[in-house]
Amino acid sequence: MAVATSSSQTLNNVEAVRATLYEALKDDERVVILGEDVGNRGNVFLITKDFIKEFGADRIIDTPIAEASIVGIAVGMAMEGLRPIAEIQFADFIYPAFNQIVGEAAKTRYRSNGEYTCPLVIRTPYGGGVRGALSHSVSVEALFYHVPGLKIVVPSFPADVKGLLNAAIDDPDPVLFLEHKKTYRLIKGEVPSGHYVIPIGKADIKKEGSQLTVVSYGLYVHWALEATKQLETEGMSVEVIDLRSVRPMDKTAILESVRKTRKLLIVHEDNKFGGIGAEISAMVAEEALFDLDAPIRRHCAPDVPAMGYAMPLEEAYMSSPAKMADAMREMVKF
Amino acid sequence: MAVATSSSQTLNNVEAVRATLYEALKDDERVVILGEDVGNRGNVFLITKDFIKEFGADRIIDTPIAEASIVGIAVGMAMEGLRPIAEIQFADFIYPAFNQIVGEAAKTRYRSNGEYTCPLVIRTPYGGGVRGALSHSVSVEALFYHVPGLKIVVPSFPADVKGLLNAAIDDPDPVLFLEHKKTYRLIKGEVPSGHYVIPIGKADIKKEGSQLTVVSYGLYVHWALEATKQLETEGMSVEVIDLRSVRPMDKTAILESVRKTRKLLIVHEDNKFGGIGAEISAMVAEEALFDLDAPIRRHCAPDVPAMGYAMPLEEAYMSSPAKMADAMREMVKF
Amino acid sequence: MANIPAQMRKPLDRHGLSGDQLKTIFRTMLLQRQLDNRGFQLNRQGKVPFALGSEGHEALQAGAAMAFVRGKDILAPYYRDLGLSLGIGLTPYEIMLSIFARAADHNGGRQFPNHYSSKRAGLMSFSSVLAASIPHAVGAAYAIKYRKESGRAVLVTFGDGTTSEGEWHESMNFAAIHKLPIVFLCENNQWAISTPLSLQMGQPDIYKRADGYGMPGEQFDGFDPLATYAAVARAMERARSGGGPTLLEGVCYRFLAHSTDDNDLTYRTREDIAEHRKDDPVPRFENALIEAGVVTPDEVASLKADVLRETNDATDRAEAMPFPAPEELFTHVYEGPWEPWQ
Amino acid sequence: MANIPAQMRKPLDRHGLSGDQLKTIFRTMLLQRQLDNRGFQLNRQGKVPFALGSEGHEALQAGAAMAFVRGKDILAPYYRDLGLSLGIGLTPYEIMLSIFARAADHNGGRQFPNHYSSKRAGLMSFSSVLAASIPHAVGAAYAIKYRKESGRAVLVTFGDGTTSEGEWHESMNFAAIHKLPIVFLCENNQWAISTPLSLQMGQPDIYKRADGYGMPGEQFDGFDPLATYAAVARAMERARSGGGPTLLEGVCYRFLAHSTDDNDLTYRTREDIAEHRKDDPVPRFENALIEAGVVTPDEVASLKADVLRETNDATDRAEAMPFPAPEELFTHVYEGPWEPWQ
Ligand SMILES: Cc1ncc(C[n+]2csc(CCOP(=O)(O)OP(=O)(O)O)c2C)c(N)n1
Ligand SMILES: Cc1ncc(C[n+]2csc(CCOP(=O)(O)OP(=O)(O)O)c2C)c(N)n1
Ligand SMILES: [Mg+2]
Ligand SMILES: [Mg+2]
Repeated sequence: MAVATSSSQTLNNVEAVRATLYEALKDDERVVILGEDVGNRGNVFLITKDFIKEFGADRIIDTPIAEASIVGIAVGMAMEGLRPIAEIQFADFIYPAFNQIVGEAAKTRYRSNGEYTCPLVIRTPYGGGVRGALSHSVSVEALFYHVPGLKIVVPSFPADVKGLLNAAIDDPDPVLFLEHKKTYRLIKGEVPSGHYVIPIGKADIKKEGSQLTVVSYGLYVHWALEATKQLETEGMSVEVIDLRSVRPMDKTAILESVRKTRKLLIVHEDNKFGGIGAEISAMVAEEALFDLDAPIRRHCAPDVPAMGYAMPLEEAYMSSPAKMADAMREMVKF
Repeated sequence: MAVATSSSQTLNNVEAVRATLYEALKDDERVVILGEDVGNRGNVFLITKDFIKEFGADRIIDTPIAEASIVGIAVGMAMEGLRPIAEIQFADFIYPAFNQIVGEAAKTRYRSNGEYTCPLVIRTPYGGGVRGALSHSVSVEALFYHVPGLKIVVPSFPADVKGLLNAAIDDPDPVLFLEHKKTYRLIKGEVPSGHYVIPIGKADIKKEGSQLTVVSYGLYVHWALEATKQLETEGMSVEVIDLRSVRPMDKTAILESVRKTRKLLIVHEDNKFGGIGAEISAMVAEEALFDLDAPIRRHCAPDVPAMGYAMPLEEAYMSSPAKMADAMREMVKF
Repeated sequence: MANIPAQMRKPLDRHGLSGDQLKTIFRTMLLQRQLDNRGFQLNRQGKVPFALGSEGHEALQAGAAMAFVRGKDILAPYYRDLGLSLGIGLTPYEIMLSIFARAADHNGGRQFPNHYSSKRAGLMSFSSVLAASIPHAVGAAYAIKYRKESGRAVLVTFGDGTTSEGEWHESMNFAAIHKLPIVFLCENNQWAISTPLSLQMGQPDIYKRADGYGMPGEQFDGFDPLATYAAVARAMERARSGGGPTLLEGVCYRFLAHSTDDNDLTYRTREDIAEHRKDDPVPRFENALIEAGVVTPDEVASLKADVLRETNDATDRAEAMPFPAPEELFTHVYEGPWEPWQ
Repeated sequence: MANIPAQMRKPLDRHGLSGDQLKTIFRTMLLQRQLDNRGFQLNRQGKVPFALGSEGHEALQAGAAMAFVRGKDILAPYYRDLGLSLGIGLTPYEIMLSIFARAADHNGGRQFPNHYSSKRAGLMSFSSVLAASIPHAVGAAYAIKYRKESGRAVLVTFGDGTTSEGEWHESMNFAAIHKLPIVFLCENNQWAISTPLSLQMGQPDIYKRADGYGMPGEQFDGFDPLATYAAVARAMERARSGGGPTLLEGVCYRFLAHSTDDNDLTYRTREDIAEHRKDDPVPRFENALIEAGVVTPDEVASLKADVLRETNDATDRAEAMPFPAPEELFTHVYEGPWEPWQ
């Protein structure tokens, strides 16, 4: 993982995305950004604020409200040599673009036997804990991670955001880049200056430990780390792996850690059934079953359509460092 | 499972779907069928042939080519008291309707706190082995089974098709009903006459066995059964569970069988990563880990976007009774 | 300002509406604005995390609501339709329950404010996903036609920006093919958050798309509640009597930021807004009614006091209600009990 | 039939095309029909599992292809565009490789027949999913404009039924807003498998939708290759020179079943088909060229012999080629090697 250097600055995740996009626009004429309210407004989180002034309306494109074509047009741009970065204003509104992402972008290279490719980045803010109710809170990674031809990045630290967004923009294949809304301003960290790339598909051990492996991504990595602090005071040692990307998934890192700690807890914000945790668990059950001293547990959201707007409903849906600590404690003691 | 009775007839899966739809149209004025070419043509597989003559064009609706609204309009019909059965001509074309299925149909009851409901059936033919190439061969169940609020049925025997389609039509919530194209005419079986219902969410043990549990659904259930015949001649006893529905999933049946055989092999046509098998494996790794005498194996398609049109590509993608027998043998001998 | 003597009155084209109906429209407009402001107040006071205003849509919505037949017609609205929802029978108390996300809210506090639903009022449930409810409205219209329930129609509303969505196109097309009893009402406030109409369409008139589908299209002044009423009433009557769908475009303006999360001065000027304020439909209609002698200034004053009292009362009653219990998270996933995997 | 003496010739509006160009158009039409029939023959012989014809589209496609500038323009076609693909430079051999799904096919035998793609010819890869390639064409047009490559334009084609898809609407709208160098060419053969135009739209003229987007729209006789050429050339030239997009509608007819999997007599009558056959664009253009003295019957005869020879040769060469190896299943998932989980 990129670490603080003399030439680094402290940024939150919004600033890290913004700085990386800015550099990409500076460095490569082929890069264009398209999406709803990315131009005049500079994105609803102000990520692209004033870009339109510096780079012009032909590179920072305010699109009509039409997600299928935001992605579809970006696919065409990519097939014809541009490096489009399409934005879906909120992940909750990516569903109309499902056909273009799953049916088209992910299959362009394959169906043309490599004659045409689709170097496309689709950025979108996702996740809850922000009073977003049914349609401004969803996690969408599990609806896409089954799809060969796609890559899916889910960073949680500013330095990872920059390195992985650079990798996504450089990538010759379509990348879905998911940014957790709650981490946008909450999470700050040192971000190295200059251009660097973190390879997509490599997990990162955010904390070493010996008694339990916790695999997570997104906001919950931060909460899991907080939980482990509590457990340390109780003398328990927990390893926390930040997947950073869920397709490809870093099987090696997961298996190595599990073989060391012999216990696996998967933690994610999305609901459990058919979620990312299912594949993680299945991988381990297939390749490291006899290395396990405890059943594989998944600490995830309940199987309901969404978190509600009212605070009690959001709280009941979301986990917390305390709830995570309980789940970890149970596993360590198992 | 429904068994042959004096009052039963031999039907293939196409005939079973057709007969069940016909009964539903006869029995309930609220039932309407809408989709592309379901009227004049009577569906591309002739499932609804001549229905339009008997029930009229206002009940058998030839829609424009617009999947999002085929489902969306059906959602509105359902909210206002009809019992629509929407057809997506091929599962490969369901992606444009993703927003209406996942974002709307599945959440209508939840978001309105039960004030509005969506009793809707979406039927669609899926699956490969029919020279369908990239866009007439896909499996889509794994793209939907993560979604609370939906039910997903994947029958493989004519008698199950009828009982489960009846259940889907009676269901007060949205049901995605997936029909494997290759089983349409290939698979024949006894179908009891008269109205009967098979509850959605109950698996069926198609063959009892003691040394290995094979969990599958769709076409591959038939191939798995064929494979077990071979193994029997070699003195191996394999249990075959037909899930029949993947949401809700019959956890109890899976766990009971696995606790008995102590070995689990999951077999499905769809690609492995993030597929239905992931959740099955994770469930077992969570609740029956110490009952296992072997790692949980998944025998599924490789992680590529699709099977190609050329025969060698289709064959390389699909499994076969022989390939399945090999996988089973390995597990039994483990 | 004193009452206007008969001989000095400015005539008003009432489009056949009685004085009471005119007053009802005006009252709905006052109530909409009052409740609107209340939402923003409560947000500033930190009592609610989010509010979404509809200032500038009052005339359009109150006028359209007057063309809606309660107990018969169906409304498929969008989140900007506070006044329309009031106009067809939702109470200020129900509005405040939604703003406060209380358990007694129709949606049990699950959805964002302004996402009403009410079987009683014929108001279809909808999500925040733009255009997604438009095919639902078409499906409802199909059900009405299928059951031969003549004298009923569906009114579906959406913003200008929403006409860019594919589902809008598909819905228009299907309704036209089957001549369904539905009216597509576009509330063109000229903005989609920060995106002006000129970046949403290649030509400025939304109603002109009607031709391409084979249905009539009409544009009207959305700042004039009576012009709105006339257009919507005509179209709804056509729909109810088997004449098929209509696309209506009411031109209005969004006076406030998109929502409390938006700062519209990042993309439009104070001057632009001030220019349109001169035309504010609420005072404009107030004066028209006074000048026509439909109401006296005193009546207006008491109406306003009334509306304020009602708003305060609704606010207090709703605020006093409990939030949904955490266990509510698990209900209404499917019919009957549901044991979520956890 | 003997050659026509000059004084007896029927004049032909050549729209500025040379005799050679007219012959090229005619030859493309003959070749399209020949290859089309070959696909069906091979299917009947059990040599290929599937074939899809384009009879009735020859005039439209050969005429449109003549307006396409090779090496500059981009074509985003659909599966019915055999003739258009030939017309912009694909060879019969390439067509046959696709029909036989051989390894040497551009798509390596992965896609259905008629799903061509060729960087060399400027033919964009597309899937079987209707309308999905239309936004791609718009994106390509955007790239052209963005890079200020004047003198280039995109030609995107689709059937009448495909105009019902939301992605069609969104693409039209975006192209109009940005005045992109693109021509939307609808091949209206009046059927979408079994669904007649009357069940696809509320009014019969697709080109009339152009107004609603703010772009010009034009309808022409798709059985007349020269009327087609004129309309497409005009629109492409407008696009290349910064004049923005155009919606064109060529009215033709689908003479054959939708594909070898379809039986069109389940939904339309022999009479209906026979009625349109009278107008068959291939003999019609043949006679017109002869009567205009552009070709002699002898030239026509040798052209046909030629085309048959070419088709036979392409068939034999393609059939002799190998299928893709099973290992090919794992290539081109991502750039570089890929170890699929198995
Ligand atoms: C499918 C979808 N895309 C994007 C959004 C985010 N969004 C919410 S409101 C809005 C603007 C809508 O503009 P318009 O349709 O004109 O309605 P108005 O708010 O102006 O009344 C956008 C882009 C959404 N809710 N749904
Ligand atoms: C999204 C999608 N829906 C449905 C289909 C199935 N399908 C294939 S061709 C066809 C009819 C297309 O009609 P039209 O657009 O008029 O083109 P034509 O075949 O008449 O040339 C349909 C419904 C598809 N390929 N893609
Ligand atoms: Mg607007
Ligand atoms: Mg057609």
